[in-house]
Amino acid sequence: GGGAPEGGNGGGEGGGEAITVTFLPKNLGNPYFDTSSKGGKAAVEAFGGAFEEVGPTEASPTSQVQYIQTAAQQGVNGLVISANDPSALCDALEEARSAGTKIVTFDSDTDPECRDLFINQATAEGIAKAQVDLIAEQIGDAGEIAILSASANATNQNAWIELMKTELEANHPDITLVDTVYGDDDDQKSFDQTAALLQSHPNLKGIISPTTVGIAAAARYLSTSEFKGKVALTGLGTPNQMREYVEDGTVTAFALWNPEDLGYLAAFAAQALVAGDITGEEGDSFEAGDLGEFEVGADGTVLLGDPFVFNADNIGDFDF
Amino acid sequence: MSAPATTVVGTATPAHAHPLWRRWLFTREAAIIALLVIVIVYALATVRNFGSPLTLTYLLRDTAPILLIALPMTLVIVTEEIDLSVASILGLSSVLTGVLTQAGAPFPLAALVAIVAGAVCGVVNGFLVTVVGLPSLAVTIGTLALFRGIAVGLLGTTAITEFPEEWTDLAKALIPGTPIPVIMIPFAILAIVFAVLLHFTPFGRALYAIGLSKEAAHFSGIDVAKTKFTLFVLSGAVSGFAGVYFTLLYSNARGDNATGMELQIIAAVLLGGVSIFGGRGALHGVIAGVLLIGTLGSALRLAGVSGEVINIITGVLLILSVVSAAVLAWARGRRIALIGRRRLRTARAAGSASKPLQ
Amino acid sequence: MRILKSLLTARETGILLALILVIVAATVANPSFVFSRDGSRDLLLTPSLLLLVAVGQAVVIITRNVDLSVGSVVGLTAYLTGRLFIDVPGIPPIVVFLAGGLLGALLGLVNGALVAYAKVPALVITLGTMYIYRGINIAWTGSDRINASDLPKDFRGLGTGMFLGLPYLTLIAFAVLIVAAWYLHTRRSGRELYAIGSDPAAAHLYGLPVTNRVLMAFLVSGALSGFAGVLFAARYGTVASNAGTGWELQAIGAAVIGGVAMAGGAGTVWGAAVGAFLLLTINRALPIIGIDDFWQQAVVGALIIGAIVLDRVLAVRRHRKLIAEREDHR
Amino acid sequence: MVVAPPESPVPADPPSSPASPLLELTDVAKAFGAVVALRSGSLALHRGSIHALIGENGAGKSTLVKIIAGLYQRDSGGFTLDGDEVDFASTAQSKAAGIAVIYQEPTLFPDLSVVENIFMGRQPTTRTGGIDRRAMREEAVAIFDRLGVRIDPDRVTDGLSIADQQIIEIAKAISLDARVLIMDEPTAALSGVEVERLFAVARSLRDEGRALMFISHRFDEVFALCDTVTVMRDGAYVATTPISETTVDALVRQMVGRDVTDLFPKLEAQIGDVVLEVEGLSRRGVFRDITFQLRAGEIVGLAGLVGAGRSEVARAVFGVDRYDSGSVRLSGRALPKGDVRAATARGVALVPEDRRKQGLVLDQSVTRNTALAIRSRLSRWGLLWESRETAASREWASRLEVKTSALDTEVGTLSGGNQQKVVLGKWLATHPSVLIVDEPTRGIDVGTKSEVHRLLSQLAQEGLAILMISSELPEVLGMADRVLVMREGRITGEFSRAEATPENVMTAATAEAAA
Ligand SMILES: Nc1ncnc2c1ncn2[C@@H]1O[C@H](COP(=O)(O)OP(=O)(O)OP(=O)(O)O)[C@@H](O)[C@H]1O
Ligand SMILES: Nc1ncnc2c1ncn2[C@@H]1O[C@H](COP(=O)(O)OP(=O)(O)OP(=O)(O)O)[C@@H](O)[C@H]1O
Ligand SMILES: [Mg+2]
Ligand SMILES: [Mg+2]
Repeated sequence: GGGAPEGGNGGGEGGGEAITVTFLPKNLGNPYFDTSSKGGKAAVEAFGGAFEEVGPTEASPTSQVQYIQTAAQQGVNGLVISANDPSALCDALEEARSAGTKIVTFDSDTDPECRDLFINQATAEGIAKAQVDLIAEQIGDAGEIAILSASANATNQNAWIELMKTELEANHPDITLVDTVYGDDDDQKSFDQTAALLQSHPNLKGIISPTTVGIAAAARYLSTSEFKGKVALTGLGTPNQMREYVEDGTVTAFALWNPEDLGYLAAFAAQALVAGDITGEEGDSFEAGDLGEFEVGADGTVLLGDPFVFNADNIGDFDF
Repeated sequence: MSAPATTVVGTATPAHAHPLWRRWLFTREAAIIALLVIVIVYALATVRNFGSPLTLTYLLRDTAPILLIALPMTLVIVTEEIDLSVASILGLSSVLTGVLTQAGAPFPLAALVAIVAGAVCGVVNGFLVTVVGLPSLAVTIGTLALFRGIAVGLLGTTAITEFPEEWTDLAKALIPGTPIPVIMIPFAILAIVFAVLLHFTPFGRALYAIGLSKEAAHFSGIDVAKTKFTLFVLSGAVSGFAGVYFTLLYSNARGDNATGMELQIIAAVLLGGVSIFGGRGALHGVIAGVLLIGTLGSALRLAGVSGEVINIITGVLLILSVVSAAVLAWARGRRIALIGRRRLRTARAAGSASKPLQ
Repeated sequence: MRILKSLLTARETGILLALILVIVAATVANPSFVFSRDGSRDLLLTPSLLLLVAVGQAVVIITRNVDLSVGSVVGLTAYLTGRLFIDVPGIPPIVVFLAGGLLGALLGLVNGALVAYAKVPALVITLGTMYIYRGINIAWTGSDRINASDLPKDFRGLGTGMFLGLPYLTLIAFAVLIVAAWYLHTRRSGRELYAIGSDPAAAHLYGLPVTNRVLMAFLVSGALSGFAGVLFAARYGTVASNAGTGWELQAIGAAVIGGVAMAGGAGTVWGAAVGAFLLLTINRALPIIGIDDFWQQAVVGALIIGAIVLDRVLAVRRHRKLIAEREDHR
Repeated sequence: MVVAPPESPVPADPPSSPASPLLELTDVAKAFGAVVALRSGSLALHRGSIHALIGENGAGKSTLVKIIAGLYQRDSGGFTLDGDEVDFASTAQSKAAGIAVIYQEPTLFPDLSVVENIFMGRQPTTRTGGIDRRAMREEAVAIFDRLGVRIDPDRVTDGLSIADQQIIEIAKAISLDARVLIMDEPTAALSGVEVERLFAVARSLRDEGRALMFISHRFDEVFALCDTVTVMRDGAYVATTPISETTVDALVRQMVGRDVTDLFPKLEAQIGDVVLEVEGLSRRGVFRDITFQLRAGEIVGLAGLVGAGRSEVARAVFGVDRYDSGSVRLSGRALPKGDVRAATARGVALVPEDRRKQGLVLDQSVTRNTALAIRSRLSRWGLLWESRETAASREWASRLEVKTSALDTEVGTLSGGNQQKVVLGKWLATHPSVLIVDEPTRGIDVGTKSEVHRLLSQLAQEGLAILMISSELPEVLGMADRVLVMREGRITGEFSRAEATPENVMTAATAEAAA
């Protein structure tokens, strides 16, 4: 984080009380969200607010509801959430909003009418294309591939998978997607699902896992299996979890944005909403500390940037 | 304390050994209610925002499924059985509600089918326990997996989230002018029905008798199997109803809804003073037990203490409550043994005074 | 002859046949289920952890008790394993194994003491400690997690490595299984566990050390779960605060399917082991046979119900036969 | 056996024996909760002797045995073994001290094999400490040979007949190779041949110099086997006599404690129409072809040895158990099978033999227990108020003169006699026309006993039809207008009050040839 000047905007309303921002990730104990919360915390400290992180241990929408309710009861100013379900959380979020809490979603969105802003890590098209391009390159643009996703109703994953299918059909006719399985962002389940995939599809050439938990578990399975080096693996992963497998050749390249920046941006967006600097209308713009200025796009969405591809050459430069 | 004299029963023999206030005050139920009041007062004084009406709304709304299912669960445990499959029935009912609604069925019909399905699950449990004669612990561990498995199998990990707005709104609505959610109305009705059933009907008397001595109950003309069967069906039906409510509350039908809730329910029931050995317990204690765990959770979350502490406290309370019951029973046994020893002494004194055979 | 006959009619044999049937069906559908290096390895590897926990659970159930806290114990010791490797660099894996087993044994001892001394049903006590142990685990772990890279390579090798074509994990599990079976079959104290479960009142009348034995059963269950926790870390490399969640029901299910009676006194650890294999093999075989693996849990439930109903039917039939025999004698 | 006036005065103090006893109990007392089971038990067992302990049901014999076994700890009194004061904390300790006990109720592990049951906890081991199954099996087979029985040593004990279970208990005790062998009614379920075998073994053990104690309700067995006899009554020691110096009459007098005829205040009653007709009732393996009638105002005694199947018949008639064939008719109309509720509603009541398990909910109050069978009748519009239960309970408790400090006292804390009165009250409250009482005076003191007898007589006089099952011959003979006798599940005799002599009844109950 950096020392972005607080400016006068913090005191704009609230009569001197520090802005309270609560981060509610899909689940705790997930390094991806640990990193995004780290960014969020840095941002909140930068603008002098109070940061808190709460969340369920298992990624399920109903357990997130309780935390949303608590935030509403506490009268938190801004709630930054990665939603486990697009519509199941809507009512709780609506209630929190009517209690005066500003809602910012990041990473995984809800229906647009349930929140004030969505901080999009990258466009869905961009993410889908990046992963398809990576796998096509690794398997020579032909053969069977499969997808290891998080839970079957994770909004973002499903959107990506749809776009990946479109992209495959349009530009990679020789690649067939033979199966999509779900590891529920549970390490053990993802691990076992990888094993099952490899067994059910002996001709499999590649796996795409658009979730950090999934790709790490799959890489761990592959690294000790006979398929190491024969079945390509790519998707979205964090450098720290994947470093070992890139180094030992299980994985050539994978993609991700910087979750720390994502959390950082989300926190500033919440602050801008709370301070009344923006309302979430298309065209609003706000200052996000070190990251500079961002503009709100269609549907109340703010775009962080393009996904970044990690490989053996650059992975050493990152630590998250 | 001097024990009152043992005399031949006549009009002077009191109906009760102790006055009413003592019979009400020195009970497990009273202790739990007192603890609940203490927790509420303490939280009001120390936890910010705890006093807001929103707290009560959320608390009642979220604990409503537990409150509902705890009612039949109390009756089941009073007869010395257990039903571990309730949360799975809830999940299955939730999935059925979703699947049927999605398929275009009118919501009331979907809900009705879900409740009937819950009752059918109860029939399965009841059949296996009373007709086949299997222990309910083993049976309901099996149906816990089976019903949950069907729920998950039907829907996978996808969720159905589209429900008629008027119904989801109703599930979340408040009784006008109060912070109390409307779900408390059916709950209150059910609670009264169950309380009357358990405490003021011949059926309720039969439940306690079964719990304390199946054999004596059978010899007294109580159809033990039929009674237990009824309870399992009731438990299934109420769980089915809770499933419909759960679905509407979270606008979310998923196979894994309320996973693990059976243990929360049982913990609350036992905490409320129902004996796992059957034959003891009262509904007001159980309701206080559910609210106690709910309130503790709500207060701790508000105070920023994370969920795991709530787990620890629930576990500790549960163990303390059963261990203390065991200690109390032991103390009671000691007291009765003292009566016996006194009797022994008087009997021996009398015996040596008049030897019948001399 | 006698041995052959009892082997053929044993409850365990039936379940073993079911297991073989599942494997054959899956292999016909997809030969790589068995005939590939990974296939045969996973066939043995995946159930090994559950096997350990199920063996401990069987010992407890044989004494007419139940241990719901095993999943939480697995979680705690798995995290302990990771922490030890992180906090004590260069710690020999054997010490970690001992520590895990010891912590598990300690947690089991707490269960056992509460059950044996306070005379409270194990269901309630272990329900309570299940919450408590899991709570402690989450409080300790927080949002932290152990990553594969935190664990030494040779330790993780244990989780996937092979020796003479058999995974280490499976070898360890089988060794424990054999010791447990040997113990229950040939030691006095082992037989006493059966006696206690068969009729606690009679055990008291015989003057058997009921309290000690129950304590011991819980201790064994805890220690084996602790051991399984260490191996969990080795196998999966990643340990978050929810490791081992739900294992208690899987372990009970495995034992019950394998013919261990919930009413105590009957069943073997062999049965529990085969039960564990059956459960997890079905899990892997379902998608191959063409059934969505979401149905796995339903199959497990149906199996448990089927197993207890079968046991009951067999018992009733045996009873009828004996009464009829007696009638003829008159 | 003949009930007769006393012949000789009976010594009231334990005799001082020349040789010091191997095992001696003096003035031992034991209370269970509020129930006093043993007031002052005394006993001396000598080497090379078989000692009989007799007394009515509930006299405290089994309690004394369990104290010796270390299962119960005495509240007071002395207990010496070979001259040393002992205090057994568990049965393991008494076993280690060389005391083997055969309990009244067989206590086997149903899931384990016969061999394992015999040796559990002390299995022979090999050098490595493992169980030596072969040695264990051989030893079991040897014991069975000695007892002359054939039981598959490898089968599980679940489903064995009571007799076979009893034989395993005996084998268990013999395998212990103990100095003291205590047998609490071991012959109750055995056939004549089996009893003879057991006696032969007992005599050989005696000749090896061990001390044996034998409890039985059968005088012929006591006289055939034992050399000394101790009588107990109401939890207290009465007398010890060499067997050669006593007679059945003297022993009966010591057991009962007063003139037998005083006990049974039989009143003349008007015998009316047939109320209950039982015809051809059978249940596989339990009883066969039971036919009898019961008339209003009549007391019918049902006699027989323990295990004859009398309780089972009563339970089948009442609907607690099902039966395979036959019919039960009440006032001409058939009574449905296996339906206690219907039987109760139609006016049948059963006071069961085990009041603690079957008759009462021990942890509930006098009120709840008295009102349990009439709970539906007490309710109004389906609701049941405690005040109505209290009123009903007060009525019956005062009619039967139950002694308690309050009506909400738990019945488990009452004395045995008062508990029995509560059970009687519970069933009389249903206003029955047929009352079946199973062992109505088992284990209650003499005073309460005669109260119960007077009550039954009165009820009969008021027109109630009563079926009285009792193992006490004097009680049956004194109370009944008519006596039915059962043996091995069949009715083997029916006698009018005039015909019923102890000899007749005992012959019908025991004779091998009568089948
Ligand atoms: N565990 C117990 N709790 C309460 N009362 C008991 C218990 N065991 C025995 N009693 C009571 O103690 C008294 C003596 O019982 P005990 O079994 O010693 O008699 P017994 O002489 O062996 O009779 P029987 O000839 O019927 O076997 C009875 O009144 C009985 O009800
Ligand atoms: N658990 C059992 N298993 C097998 N047979 C049994 C069992 N209990 C009783 N029986 C059989 O049922 C018959 C009747 O037994 P029971 O001792 O109840 O008769 P009873 O005449 O009522 O004797 P009591 O004088 O004890 O009341 C006997 O033949 C006995 O062998
Ligand atoms: Mg006795
Ligand atoms: Mg009887």
